Amino acid sequence: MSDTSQDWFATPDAPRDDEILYVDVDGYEGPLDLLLDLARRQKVDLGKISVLALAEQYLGFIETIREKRIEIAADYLVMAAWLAYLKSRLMVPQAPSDDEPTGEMMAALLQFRLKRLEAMRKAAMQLVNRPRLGRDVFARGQPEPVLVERRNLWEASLYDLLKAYASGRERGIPQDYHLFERTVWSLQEAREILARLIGDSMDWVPLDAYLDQYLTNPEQRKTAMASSFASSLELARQGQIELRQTLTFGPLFMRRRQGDGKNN
Amino acid sequence: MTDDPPIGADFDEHGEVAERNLRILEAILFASADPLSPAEIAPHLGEGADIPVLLEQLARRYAGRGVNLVRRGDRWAFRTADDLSFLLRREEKESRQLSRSALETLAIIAYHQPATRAEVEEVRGVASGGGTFDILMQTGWVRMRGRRRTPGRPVTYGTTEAFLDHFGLESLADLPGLEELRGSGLLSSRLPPAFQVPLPFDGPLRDDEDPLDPDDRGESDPVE
Amino acid sequence: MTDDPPIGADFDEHGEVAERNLRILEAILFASADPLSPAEIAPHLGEGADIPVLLEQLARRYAGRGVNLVRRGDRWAFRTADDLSFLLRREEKESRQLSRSALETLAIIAYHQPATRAEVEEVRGVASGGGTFDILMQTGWVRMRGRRRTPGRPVTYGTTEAFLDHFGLESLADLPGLEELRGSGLLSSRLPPAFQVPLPFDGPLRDDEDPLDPDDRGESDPVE
Repeated sequence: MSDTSQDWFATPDAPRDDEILYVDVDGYEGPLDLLLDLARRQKVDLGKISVLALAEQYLGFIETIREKRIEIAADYLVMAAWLAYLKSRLMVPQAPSDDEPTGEMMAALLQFRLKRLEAMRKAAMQLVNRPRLGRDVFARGQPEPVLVERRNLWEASLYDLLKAYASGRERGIPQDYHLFERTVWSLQEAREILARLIGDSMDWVPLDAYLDQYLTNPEQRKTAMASSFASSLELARQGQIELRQTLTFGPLFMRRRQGDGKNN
Repeated sequence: MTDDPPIGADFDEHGEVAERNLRILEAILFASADPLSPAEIAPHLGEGADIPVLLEQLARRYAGRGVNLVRRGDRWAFRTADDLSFLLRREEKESRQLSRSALETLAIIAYHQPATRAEVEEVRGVASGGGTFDILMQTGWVRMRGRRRTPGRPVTYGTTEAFLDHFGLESLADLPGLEELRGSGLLSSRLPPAFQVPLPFDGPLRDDEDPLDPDDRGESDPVE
Repeated sequence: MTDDPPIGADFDEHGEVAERNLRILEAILFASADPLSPAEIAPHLGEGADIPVLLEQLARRYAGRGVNLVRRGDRWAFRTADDLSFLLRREEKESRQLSRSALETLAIIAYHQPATRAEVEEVRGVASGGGTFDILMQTGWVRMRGRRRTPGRPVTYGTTEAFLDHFGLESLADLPGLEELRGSGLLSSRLPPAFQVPLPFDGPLRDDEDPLDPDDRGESDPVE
């Protein structure tokens, strides 16, 4: 509890090697889960964590994984790209004309997402510990066949119907079909990954420049760039995001389109 | 009857314990799948609880109510009061589950409509018994739409308003598409690229569909 | 039949009718393992019976007993009392035990509903295996509600009445910690919570879940 005075600009403690080595990526459900665990190790309120230290630790961890040449899911790499950008925003003073997001805003966004995830975990635990039917609380053990008007004599749920359809269709797929091992990011995947990354960011993020750093395998870099770019065009066409490029071959900025969606 | 059954007499120095035991007894008998004997009840109650007395007391409380505590041999259970037995369901009103093949046929008709029987069988990869279509017509969820203008003039099937109503759909367009079936795990993600889920259509007759004659009972169907 | 419901005093001139209705209500609810809606109960009661009032009255009679009448969404059911769970507790069935990620997904759907898969994934920061949604729908606690009126028209998910029943909630407003979460802005999907923080909602389709136009049967995903 000694480091409650840390703010986002505090010099991060160098992540201790032993700490990092204990972290096993297989044990985490995605980059946010990993970040939350790292944040918990700072042993302070999530509102008071050092985001810079957190970003350093995460990037250090990804570095370790990459040195060991362990395959790591795209989600972790995209988060690394975003954190690298966050780190640069936190460390470089803001030019007045700059309309990229401030480091503070990005740090606040990250804290918000960590708090929200933690709150949902807590809620899940509270839910599961409620007095539950069939475990703590019971219905009549010998229901009697009282005449109750149901809407239909035939019982089937929408889920039953969809399940029947899906399994029926899958049965029709020839057994000898082999899916080739996919080393590409499909457009759908790239789109979903981008949506998770910039989902609630209202500010310009230069994704490609930072993504580039974390995709070391040239093949993967190409497919990730191509798919991300094509997907970003598609998202822009659908009105979900905006794109901006200030100079030729300059970084491509993207952000969620203002006022889209939910209020529409 | 009053809101508070005549328990006043129970509140002697042991009243609170007795009341607590009555609550437990009530809950256990309610939740049990079988009638219970005093010996089966005993482990749940405090030491020295007089179970026969508690049972009699609980039975008195429920006397005259919609549900009674009744004795069957040396076991006890809650039962609907005899004079309300008219509420009990008659045999023929039993609700029924659709068979697996009927459910699958229904789902294929829903997604692929308008679809002929041969088309459904092609998707399923197995012949549907005629009975399956009969049952689906009985449910009121499937209707004959018309006849396909192809050799043999097969009947085309589609879903009804009652189908949408039962499954809580605003329209057929609410049936999830390929991506959603996949996203929700109903379809595996390892599917051939050509795999498609059709867009169901329940509008008016299509160009290749003729209307049914009013007396057309779909006679191509081998089963009446 | 009476217009005024002076049921509070059971022994006035209308007391007998009310008492009979209460007995029938008690019998029907006691007999059913699943919660029942007023509409399902109505046919068994006399014409003009004030079912909400009768339900409240019956609930009061059973308050504090070993078995309580509880509300679950729009339906009502008898359930053993919460505080007796330490005596009645049974081991959870294997099939009912959810993985951590399924439980987390369930909570996110419950607190953020209606929620799309992408929104759940954004909160979790990771792609959900399709199996998670499949499992949650199998439990009967999660259902597909409709489609969101945004590009891509994604399916929206929400919880069911079986969810309320299983977790002992009268309504979504009873979700643990809901007020606190709402107050801290953690139920909004944006930062900062500029507009009204949404509450979880399991009612009929919302404005942004508009049913499709009749001629819009667009597959969800233009990118394929």
